[in-house]
Amino acid sequence: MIQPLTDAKPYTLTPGSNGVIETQTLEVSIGPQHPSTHGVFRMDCVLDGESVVALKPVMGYLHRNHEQLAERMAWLGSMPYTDRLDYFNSMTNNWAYALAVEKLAGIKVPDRAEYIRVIMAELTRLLNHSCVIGFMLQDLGAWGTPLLYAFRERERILDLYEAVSGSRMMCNYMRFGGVRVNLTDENLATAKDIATRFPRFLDEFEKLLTNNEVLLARTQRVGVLPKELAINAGISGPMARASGVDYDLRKVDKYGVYGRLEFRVPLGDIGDVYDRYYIRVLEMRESIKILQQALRDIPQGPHIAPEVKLRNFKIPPGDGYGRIEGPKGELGFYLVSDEGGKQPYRYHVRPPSFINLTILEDMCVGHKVADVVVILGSVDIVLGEVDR
Amino acid sequence: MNVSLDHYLMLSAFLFAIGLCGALSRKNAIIVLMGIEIMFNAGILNFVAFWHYKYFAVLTAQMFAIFAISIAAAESAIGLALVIAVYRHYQSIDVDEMRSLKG
Amino acid sequence: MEIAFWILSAITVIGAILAITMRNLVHCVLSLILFFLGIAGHYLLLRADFLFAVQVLIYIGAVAVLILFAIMLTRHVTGTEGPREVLGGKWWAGMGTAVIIAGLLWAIIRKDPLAAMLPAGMASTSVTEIGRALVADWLVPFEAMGVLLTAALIGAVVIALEEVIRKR
Amino acid sequence: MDQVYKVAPQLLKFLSYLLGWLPWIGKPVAGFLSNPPAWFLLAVAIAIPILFVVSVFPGIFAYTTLVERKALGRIQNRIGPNRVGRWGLLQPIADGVKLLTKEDIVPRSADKFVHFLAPVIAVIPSVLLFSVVPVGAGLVPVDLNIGILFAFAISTASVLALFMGGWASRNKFSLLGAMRAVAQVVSYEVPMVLAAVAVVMAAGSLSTLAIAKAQGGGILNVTHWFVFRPWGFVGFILFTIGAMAESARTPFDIPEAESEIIAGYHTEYSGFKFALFQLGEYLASIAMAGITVTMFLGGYNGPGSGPGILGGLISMFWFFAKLGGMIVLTIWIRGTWPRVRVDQLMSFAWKVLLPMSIVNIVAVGMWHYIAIRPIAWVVTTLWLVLWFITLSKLAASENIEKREYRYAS
Repeated sequence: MIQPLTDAKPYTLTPGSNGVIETQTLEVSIGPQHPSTHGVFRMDCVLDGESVVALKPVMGYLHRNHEQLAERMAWLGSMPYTDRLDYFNSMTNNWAYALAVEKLAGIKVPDRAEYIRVIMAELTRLLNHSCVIGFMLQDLGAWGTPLLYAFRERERILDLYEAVSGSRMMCNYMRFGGVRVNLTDENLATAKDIATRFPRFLDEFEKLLTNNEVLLARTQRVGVLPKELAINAGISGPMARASGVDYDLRKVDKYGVYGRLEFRVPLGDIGDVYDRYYIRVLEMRESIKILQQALRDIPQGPHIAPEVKLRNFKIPPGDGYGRIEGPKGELGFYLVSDEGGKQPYRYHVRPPSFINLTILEDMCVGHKVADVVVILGSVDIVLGEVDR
Repeated sequence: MNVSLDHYLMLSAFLFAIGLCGALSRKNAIIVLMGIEIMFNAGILNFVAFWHYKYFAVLTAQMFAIFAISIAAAESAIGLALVIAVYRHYQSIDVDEMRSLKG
Repeated sequence: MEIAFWILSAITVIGAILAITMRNLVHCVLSLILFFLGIAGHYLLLRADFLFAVQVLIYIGAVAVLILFAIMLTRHVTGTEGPREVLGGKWWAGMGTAVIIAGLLWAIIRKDPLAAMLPAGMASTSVTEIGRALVADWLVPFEAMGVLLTAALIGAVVIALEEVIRKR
Repeated sequence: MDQVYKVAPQLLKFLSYLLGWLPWIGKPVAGFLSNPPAWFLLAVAIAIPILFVVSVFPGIFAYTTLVERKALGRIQNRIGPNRVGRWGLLQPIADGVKLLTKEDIVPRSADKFVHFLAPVIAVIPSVLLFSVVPVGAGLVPVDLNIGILFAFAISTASVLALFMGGWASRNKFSLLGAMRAVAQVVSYEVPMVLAAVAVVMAAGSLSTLAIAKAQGGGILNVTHWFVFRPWGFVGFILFTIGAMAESARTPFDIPEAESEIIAGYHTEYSGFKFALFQLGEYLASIAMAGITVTMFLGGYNGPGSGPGILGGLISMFWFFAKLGGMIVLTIWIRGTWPRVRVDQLMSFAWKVLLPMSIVNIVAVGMWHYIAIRPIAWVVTTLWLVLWFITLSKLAASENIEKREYRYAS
């Protein structure tokens, strides 16, 4: 049973409820202008001294009318807009949208395109997870060093993106039935290079931080998300897996060619910030495995289904939901096509960071202010996706 | 004019009176405590002045000053703890409202 | 010496007066700190430099901070307004008493020929001597003071934590 | 100051020799300087240490910021400032000009007077701290016989500036920062003073100069440093941690933790007032590093240090080298460590540092009374190690554990 979330949970302070001295509560608005809310996001905290008594996330500062825009536009027209959802992971956003449209239109994707998509998605996962960990440690006060180490690796991946799609962050790379540009052998070699080098970065990173006493003390048993609550609140992605929920769409749906690739899904038991941190590290290691297999097995062939028209693309009436395991969790697109079929009648996004954010209060209450930003960092949000 | 012991005695008498006035006339318990601290300090200043002008060869006055400062510190700790305890009961630290002897 | 005395006296007296008359409690404490600083300066002037350090360390570093904490725990921490009435209902009694006592002391000091006892020298005490005196001649009071401080510490905690103790 | 008093006439003679070449006013000024009256000599002797303190240490502060930015850049795969002057050497000046010309913003509801006063007060104790730091053999601005106590007394006073700044801003983040700062500084004061007591017991004096002098001698003037004693080593670590917390350096920078409470007590400060806060903070941290060097790392003692002009210069070199080392250490820690939480900070101070510093005082007592050095070494080391193990077992958080992760089938 989950309690109502955003509508201010009534908080009462009985005299001496904190056990020591009866004090007044202090309402602090963390954000929208705050160094560690990861964008324009606001948390209305009620503090008792340093402890959080109640917390209300306030969203919508970055609302850009994403869904309505897509409903006024041809199917392919909103592909570049999906880049802007989660601007860290434009590749996976593209894929999720393409997957939904392909499902609706019944398009078969050639093998090579599927492999390219897997490679891009796993590179995105590496990029996202390393940066998330960096940002989280930044919130812990590690003053940029882990973040910039992560950015060093991110640079290499972004260079590859630029080489294949022409843009570093807003890739707009996937198309219905495949991808826009074929990967050259040179691109594949770069990807292979990244995959072989990445473990070294992970080892270095772990050596520096995983067993750091301060990090352990700050993250273990902080912001615990119980398994039941995670399931009930619809949490997905690394956050759910850190709480012990065995739910990975790559295994559940076996979309793309994930059914043919071998990898494991790491699970945590406690669901605290440390688990969420370490699950991401372990997932990166699995991603590297997937990358190596995909790069080994990638077949020759067309990079896009030849029968798909890019212009005047129409879909027969119907509805469909396409979802993938994005780096942040289950990213789904629900699409309805009606008469004419030139543009979606209804276009809805299920953004993982928005759903994952809903239980912020449950994780934060009882902890200190300093923990709130760390817990928020461990949720891994991108405001472009939360507010859409 | 040379500064003599008298000057210090006058000064400390004056400070003592100011502290007394604060302790007697203010309503806020914390300011009452502050008035008492001022009186303490005036007294200690007297000790030191006497030591300096009269008995500087003997350390008794300085010892008294040190002990007085320690007692003042202990007193202020207890006093402020009492203020907090009182605040918890009355939701106020106005000395005029602390009438009943029952806790 | 004279100039320093007058300046320091002015600081102390102004600090003391402000400390008991200002509306805002935090301003009161800040003026009280000014007063403490003035007293510390007087100690330096009187060549009691150990007492100067003790004064700064205990009064400014501990007592003032303690008072600030007590204010923070008992008031609207962000509130700007002080108590509505500065003085209590019987302010004239307090004033009167203070004036009478000041007058009495003044008269006594004027009368007594203490000024004749001018200093025979300006020796400054070294910390070594004070330390030796503390653990030799003044050992018993020193230890008693330690016990008193411990008792005060525990007592303060007990008084402030009353509710919790009652609950258990 | 006594040393300066002795040197001052020679300095003035030299000046008069230089000025003698000037036409018109050269001759009379030179005559005055070569045979100065006593009051003038006294004034010069007073002015030189003051000038030294207010010119050298702010200079060190300016370049500390540059070194910090450069070193952090190196740690973080960046280059750091390199646009202003060669290797960014003029960066501190550019920063200063920028901060001076920025708009000074005072929040409308702020307590304007206290808001104005706080940054000014923040600088004063930090500068005063330097008056007891000996920078060379016999070279200390003021040789107070309460030196160390004076330093502690002054450094507690710096709390007030932080509190005033945070309270007067009428900003909740500022207020949180101020309360954190006060609680932190007050609690770390205690283990720091107790760690210093150990040194005072060993040196038998509170005077910083005497403490530094007590560490001279031995092989190359090095072996008698207090850090090379069991209790001195422990005291050094305790004191360094305390000094870091006292001056709010990472990992104890919670009063101004930018990821939690934006900038803590100086959130609402801009322009020159902000610069003053930074100046005060850095000066306090440099002064604390100087006191650490004086108390544990042998002060100005090093190979070749001693009395006389040459020995004095060498001793100054050693002091500033060690000071630089301590500064770099804090920068290094800043670049690599996450921040601790408020409650962890407090429990660390009271549960680990405080008992350990008391244990350390007992160790000094043992060291003093056991006449045979090898036995003293063994006994004090054993005592300290045993207590360290016990305390770390007692204080270890039950939360921290090593975790194994499973994989879904």
